[in-house]
Amino acid sequence: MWTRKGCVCVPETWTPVARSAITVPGPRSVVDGWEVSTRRSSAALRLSDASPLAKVSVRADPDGALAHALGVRFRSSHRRDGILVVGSGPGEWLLVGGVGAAHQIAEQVRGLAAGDFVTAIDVTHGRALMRLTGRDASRALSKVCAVDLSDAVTPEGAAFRTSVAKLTTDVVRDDAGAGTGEPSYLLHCERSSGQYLFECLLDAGMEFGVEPSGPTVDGGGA
Amino acid sequence: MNDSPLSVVGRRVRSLRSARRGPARYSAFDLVRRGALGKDWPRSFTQPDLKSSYDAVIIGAGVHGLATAYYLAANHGMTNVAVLDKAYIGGGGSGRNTAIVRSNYLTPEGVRFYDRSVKLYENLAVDLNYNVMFSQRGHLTLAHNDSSLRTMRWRAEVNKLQGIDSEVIGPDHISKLVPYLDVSPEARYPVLGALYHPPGGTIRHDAVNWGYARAAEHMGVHIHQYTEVTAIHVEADRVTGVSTNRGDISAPVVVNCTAGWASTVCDLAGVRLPLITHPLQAAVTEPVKMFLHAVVVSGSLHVYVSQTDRGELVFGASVDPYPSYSMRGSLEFTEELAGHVLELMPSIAKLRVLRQWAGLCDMTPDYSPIMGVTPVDGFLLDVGWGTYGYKAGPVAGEAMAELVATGKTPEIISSFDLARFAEGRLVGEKGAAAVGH
Amino acid sequence: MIGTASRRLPAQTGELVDRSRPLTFRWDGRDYEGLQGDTIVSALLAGGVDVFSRSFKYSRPRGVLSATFVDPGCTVQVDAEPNVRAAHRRLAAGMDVRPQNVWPSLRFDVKAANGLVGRFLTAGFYYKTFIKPQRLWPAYQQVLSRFASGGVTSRQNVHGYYDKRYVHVDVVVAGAGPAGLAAAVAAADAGCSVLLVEEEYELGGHLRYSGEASLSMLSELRAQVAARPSIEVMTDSVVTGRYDDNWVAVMQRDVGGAIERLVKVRAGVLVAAPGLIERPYVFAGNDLPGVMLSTAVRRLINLYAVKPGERAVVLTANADGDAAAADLTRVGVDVVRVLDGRAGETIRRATGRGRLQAVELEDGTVLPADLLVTATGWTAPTSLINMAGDRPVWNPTAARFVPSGDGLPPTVLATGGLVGDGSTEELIAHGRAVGALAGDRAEGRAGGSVPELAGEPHPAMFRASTHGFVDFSEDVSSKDVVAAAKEGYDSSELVKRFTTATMGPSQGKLETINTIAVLSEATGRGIEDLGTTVWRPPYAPISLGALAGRVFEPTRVSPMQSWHEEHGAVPLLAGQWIRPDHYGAAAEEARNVRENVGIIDVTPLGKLALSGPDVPKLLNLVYVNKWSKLAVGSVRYGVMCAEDGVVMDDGVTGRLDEHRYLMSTTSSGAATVWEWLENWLQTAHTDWQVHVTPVTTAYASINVAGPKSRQLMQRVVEGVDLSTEAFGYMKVRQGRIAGVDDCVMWRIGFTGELSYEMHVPASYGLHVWEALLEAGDDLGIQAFGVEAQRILRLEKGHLIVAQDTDGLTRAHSAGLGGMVKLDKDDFAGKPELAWHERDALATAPRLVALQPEDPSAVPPEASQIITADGGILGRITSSRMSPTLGHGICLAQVDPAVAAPGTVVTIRLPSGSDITATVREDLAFVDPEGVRLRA
Amino acid sequence: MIRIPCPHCSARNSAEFRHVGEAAPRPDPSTATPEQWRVYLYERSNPAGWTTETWFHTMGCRRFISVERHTVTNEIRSARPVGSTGPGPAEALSARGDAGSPDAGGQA
Ligand SMILES: Cc1cc2nc3c(=O)[nH]c(=O)nc-3n(C[C@H](O)[C@H](O)[C@H](O)COP(=O)(O)OP(=O)(O)OC[C@H]3O[C@@H](n4cnc5c(N)ncnc54)[C@H](O)[C@@H]3O)c2cc1C
Ligand SMILES: NC(=O)c1ccc[n+]([C@@H]2O[C@H](COP(=O)([O-])OP(=O)(O)OC[C@H]3O[C@@H](n4cnc5c(N)ncnc54)[C@H](O)[C@@H]3O)[C@@H](O)[C@H]2O)c1
Ligand SMILES: Cc1cc2nc3c(=O)[nH]c(=O)nc-3n(C[C@H](O)[C@H](O)[C@H](O)COP(=O)(O)O)c2cc1C
Ligand SMILES: [Zn+2]
Repeated sequence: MWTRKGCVCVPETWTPVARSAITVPGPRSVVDGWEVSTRRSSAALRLSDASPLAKVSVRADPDGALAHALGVRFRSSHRRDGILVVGSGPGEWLLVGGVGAAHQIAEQVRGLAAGDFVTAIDVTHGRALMRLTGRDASRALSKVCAVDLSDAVTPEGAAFRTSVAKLTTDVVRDDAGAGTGEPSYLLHCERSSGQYLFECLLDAGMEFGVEPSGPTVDGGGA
Repeated sequence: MNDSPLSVVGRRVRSLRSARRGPARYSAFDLVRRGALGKDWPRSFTQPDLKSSYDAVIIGAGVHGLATAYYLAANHGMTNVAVLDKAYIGGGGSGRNTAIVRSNYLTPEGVRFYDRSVKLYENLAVDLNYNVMFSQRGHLTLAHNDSSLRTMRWRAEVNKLQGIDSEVIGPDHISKLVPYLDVSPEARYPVLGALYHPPGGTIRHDAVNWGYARAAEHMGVHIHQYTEVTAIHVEADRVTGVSTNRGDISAPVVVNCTAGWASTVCDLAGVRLPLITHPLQAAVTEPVKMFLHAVVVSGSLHVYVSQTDRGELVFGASVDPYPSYSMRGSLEFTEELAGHVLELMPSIAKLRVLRQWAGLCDMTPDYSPIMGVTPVDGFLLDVGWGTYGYKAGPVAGEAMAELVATGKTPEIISSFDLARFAEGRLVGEKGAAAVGH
Repeated sequence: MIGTASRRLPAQTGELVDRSRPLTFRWDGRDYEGLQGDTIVSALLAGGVDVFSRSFKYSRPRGVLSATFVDPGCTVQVDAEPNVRAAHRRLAAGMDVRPQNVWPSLRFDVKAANGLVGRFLTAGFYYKTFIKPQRLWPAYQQVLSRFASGGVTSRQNVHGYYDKRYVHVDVVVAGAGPAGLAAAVAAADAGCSVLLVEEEYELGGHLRYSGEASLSMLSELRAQVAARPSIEVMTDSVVTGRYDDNWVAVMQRDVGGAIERLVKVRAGVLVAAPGLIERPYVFAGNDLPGVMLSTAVRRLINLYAVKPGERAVVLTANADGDAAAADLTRVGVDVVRVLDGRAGETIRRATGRGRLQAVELEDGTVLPADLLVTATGWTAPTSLINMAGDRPVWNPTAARFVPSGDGLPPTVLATGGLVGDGSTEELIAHGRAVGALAGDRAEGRAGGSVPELAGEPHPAMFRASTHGFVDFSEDVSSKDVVAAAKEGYDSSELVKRFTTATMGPSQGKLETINTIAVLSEATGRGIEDLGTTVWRPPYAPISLGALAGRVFEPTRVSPMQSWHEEHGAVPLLAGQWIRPDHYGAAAEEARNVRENVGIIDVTPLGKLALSGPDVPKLLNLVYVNKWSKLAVGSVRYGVMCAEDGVVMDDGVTGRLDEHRYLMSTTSSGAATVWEWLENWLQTAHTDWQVHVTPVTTAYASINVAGPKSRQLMQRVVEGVDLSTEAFGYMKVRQGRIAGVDDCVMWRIGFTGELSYEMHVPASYGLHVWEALLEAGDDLGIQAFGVEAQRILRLEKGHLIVAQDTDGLTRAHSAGLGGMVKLDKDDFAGKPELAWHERDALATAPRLVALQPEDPSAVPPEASQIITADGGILGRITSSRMSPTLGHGICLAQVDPAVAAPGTVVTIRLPSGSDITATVREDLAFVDPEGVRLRA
Repeated sequence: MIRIPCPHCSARNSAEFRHVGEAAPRPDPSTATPEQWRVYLYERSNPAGWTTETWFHTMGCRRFISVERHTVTNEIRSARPVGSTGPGPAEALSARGDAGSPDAGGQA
């Protein structure tokens, strides 16, 4: 593995493997540079790891050019060209796209800035992302989340940040992304607590027969 | 100190009138005698008429106000004193606290002060002829990580240098004292050690309040329940008296012993304080047979627990996360509390909480009280008792009585003056604020 | 096997028991049989058992009183669960039921002798005795505590699941009697979502046991509820509390596989419909087994088909008492006498040994009987509405405390028996109107009016001419209350605390009115003036397990956690983080860093990405030192103080490019510092262009340290010249490590060695970590944990905030005074630090390094530095045995009097013995000049 | 659990927020006397009634907001984005970690 070039050793080849913060049981393989579980569940309620998806955190003036260009305000989300744009805070967005697309997304954002003071940071590796899908998704989530998840208050596309199992979490109601016609939520949190949140959701979903699932590349990424 | 406004009162000290008709003696013998004869006990306290003038008015019939009145009468012979309370005796923090008494503080001045209080408590039943049920069952402050263990050791070392029985013990010893505690290393909050303070324990708070009230009344002090102070009169920076819902009183000395309400009472005299009032909640379970002897405190888990002679577990925790004068209590308090108690003692999950309540705590920036003079002559403070002031009742009463009677601030409370904040001399209990009050 | 159903009646309309499903259980060590649908108590009564416990103080035998959850005599131990309400708890096959408070047995109880000395055990007797000699008090106390009532807690952990759930609903209805049912239906019809909560196992309240007409109305109401999907029904569930902003707690028992579930409801409107609780009557012998309330009798007969006695006397002052007498007659009980309270008739006392044998009337007549039924009035459970702000007022006509109607927010309403009396039709009409109003309020409309429910006149019957119990669970008699009042404990609050009346498990639901009525009699003051004590949550006791629920305590781990676990790391819990403390011997790990190269996972280090043109301004504001001239590619150490000048955090910040910075904080300070920066930006300098993004876990942070670390880095880093000249001490570079792009590395070292701190995109953390270990194998690389790092930093004299400083330590006292730049315009804490430097420095403590004279001595942290007479001069803040130097090393906070280098100080060890140590010139023990670090 | 009507996020449970404190304007650090500065650091109106205070929406928008609350009833009558008041003395900040977490409040 090592070759000598003068007195300095440099590697011949490195094949970096990325790993999600979440461990999903089941056989593993490397897909797009990520070591993931290939387990797929077809249970009525499913919790899948979506961490490999590209995630970019964007900050800008909430009323500025970029905000206008993104066309998404805080508390809502919108999917365009395979990228889910989430209004995750006042003057703050989370962009979720296909695996490996973070740099490109960040560049695109900077391109839209038109002189605004804008920060776009790749947080793919800093955050965990998971999706809870199924008829009872709202009921399961209601065990660990105090926000009203009724359709009236949290309709399709709604986004908010709140406490889920005592952890600060971005939640997006994203039935479209699941594409199965069932209620579906994306949950996004600090990477270091990703496994914790995953386990809490499995626990909450137990009475509804929840099963864990490896990453799915669905809905154009998110 | 001769020109102190307080010495006006000091000079009025009368000879001790201990020979005055004392209260009925309490004893087992008397209990049997009266039981056999079917004879009633005399009144412990009455509702006297409000006089228009007293030598000193004490606002607040909690342990601090009552003890101040008692020691004024008992130690200084000053009995023309009124204690006013807008509610019943002990209706404030003194009637709703978890009654933990200990002296294992961090600073030498703190340790000395609280130690004096423990000593007074040890003799209080005899002094007051009222069994206050001081139960020195031992007090454990658990450490769940190395930094709190370090602070425990710090306290232990300072305590020992002040002659206080206090040491750091390990899980095995802890387990012997409290067998129900989960001391396994796998616990989410493993118990690494504890500060063990054998003389610490609990007391029957109501008995202390009533004992002081009864003894003070029998020496001539007037205790006026349901009497609310609505104004404080100040002329030329000197206090002259108060107004109440039952009439006006003139007095050269007014002592504020109103704990959680201290800011509102100081507002009446135009004195500003560094206090924030937070509710502090407590709860009891249904009784079960004795299984927990010592008092167990966990700073990191924000919980403490003891079992009373009646069998209930009494719990406390940290103050509510935002200031309020509400005493309604909250659900999140009991939820959090239960979670933390079960971290410590997982097997008691089936015990049921019977009642929760709240009291008000006057928190200071340095977790130490504010005692002594104010910019208004004759208007004195005994406040800032936060979550820990019950145990200080006797020593504070003794010291405040001395201040009122002599006009001199006793050494033992000199570091707790109001001026320390403007002068930037905070007391170092904040250093241990970390881990223990 | 006992339970030949000797007292089981033939089938009753509306009975809950299923005669086809017998269940076997144990009581007091013997087998019994009951039926599915029985409560423990109804099964035992049917089997001929009528004593279930003994009382707390006098150890008197106790049986059924109210046959409800609050029945004071029916508390038992079931398996490992203490204090089970046997008159409520459904019987299950195999239960092991035991009486509580009985020693040595239910039948023979030594404490019962207390009954004989009862006259001496007046309320508060313990305050009056055991005073002298004080040294005997602990022994007395031991005896007293033997009296503690209640069951036994187990040391076995509870197996099972306690659950929680959040619910958002327009209307919560507490109580499903006719009024509550009607309210729920009306609210649903107004378009609301409704949660209907009922403490009993079935809907219906008193309609369940009040005869055929009631039953048919009930089935109609049940059908209406069932037909409305917007009503969620919870039975065997209690609304335990109403808190600010209509946060309503519901405890649901035995649901969805969970033992209990705490449901936290954000309710638009709360409708309290808890009905009424029947009040016991106070007379001598009122606690004898066989003395029951009229509602208890009706429940036993109509719900459980149990015959409560053979020969009955009934004292009735209302229709329910009359109906109970009729029920008794109907099932064949010999009702020997019905006394009418409305006509002034009453009884004097009940007598019997161990259970009721006879009833003595006012005229002296003695009627042999094994059942005495009283129906002398009601208590309105005002608990929930008191929690919402209402103070109950005395209604002399109805002879009970009722809601005042004042002080309630518009979002809390009451209906049914709580408010007043009426026929079932009237109750339903009232409930319906309140439900409709609740619907309006939930939708933000004013809403219509509600009909009156008048309080039906009721004779004020509180007490016979004899003394009896006012509080059964606390063993408090009317005599105690009178005595307390005479002693001056004469307000409702003082009498409660002095006698403990109302402080037992039923919390005044049975006791309050009688206590206050007796107090009124004793003081001559009206009941209306005395008022009630404060009702507080929970309405019904709620288990710690349910309150705790699933324990959610977030934990945090680094991407390399799996490696640490596989390599035997001993975990260290630091806040939420789980970190490796050490893998093998920490001293060995430390030595390897000094000699070869070590690798440590420092991911928990707080990291904030700062971007924007105004970052230098922000840095200048929050750090005490200067930041204007930080060049791209450089890092600097900084110290933050709070506005009082006390050291708050420290760390390094590096400038990555023109407008991009990476700030590191201590791991425990990360969240606080982030908030602190946002605070300045959002409240004081809103015009500054700075974005702060937390990236603590975006990077796996790895530090390699030791003389061979450059050699190691050269093997894995691409695109960065690692020579000292190109990448010197306190510089930052970005590049590729082990094939991973976008890594940040800076040359700093907490350990005092040549070292590199790498921040690697977190998903590649494990990859880079393993690559480094592999690449450094021949260099002697070894992972080291937090403990080795602590040793190394101490050898180097680096302080740890909050260990070597405390809550009052200003920058100067931490040896950081030189960094404080008072010539800056402004920075957090500047004025305090300026005054400190001017006025207090001479007396402020100092951080110094100490070397014990005995090289083998390591004074434990927190050991005190003392004067000859035991005064305190300071304390050891950090100490270790130095593996590099082979002697003990310490940092200490000391009084300036002993801070001069060369001073010899005395240290008191925890063991009590003293050692001496010398104050050193430098804080650093190893390489004070910093040669190694700059290599 | 009281609800705080966050002007950014809508009403949320107070557990998502951190109470920062009574709004206390920061004196000019270059001219402030020790007395003035310590009034800013320590003195509080602590009223039993309406008060204007700052909260930080820790688990939501992470914005500082200005809330008018009644300290006896806990009723909230307004919540708006914070004005330019300065950061306040950061009550809980100067002592932290285990050697400084707000543990202190808890113990008797
Ligand atoms: C739940 C809880 C648990 C606690 N646990 C402990 C513990 O274990 N150990 C410990 O040492 N400390 C504890 N404390 C703290 C302790 O209770 C208090 O510090 C102490 O009781 C204060 O006593 P006090 O006499 O100063 O004030 P209080 O007892 O509060 O008395 C103040 C009185 O002032 C009256 N008042 C207020 N305003 C007016 C007015 N305008 N006119 C007339 N009267 C007025 C009030 O009615 C009240 O009765 C606890 C506190 C609480 C709330
Ligand atoms: N209460 C009786 O036993 C009874 C008997 C006969 C007639 N009545 C008459 O009926 C009227 C009462 O009718 P109603 O419809 O108001 O009540 P109800 O007594 O018929 O029903 C109230 C129901 O509320 C439940 N409940 C109480 N507090 C609860 C809580 N916190 N959580 C959940 N459930 C709770 C009780 O278990 C009960 O089933 C009275 O005015 C009285 O004149 C009552
Ligand atoms: C040490 C202690 C033990 C208590 N034990 C009980 C108890 O066993 N039963 C009970 O109902 N209340 C108990 N209380 C609480 C009081 O009933 C009451 O709630 C408290 O004094 C506050 O008063 P309030 O609820 O009237 O505001 C206890 C209180 C304290 C301080
Ligand atoms: Zn918000």
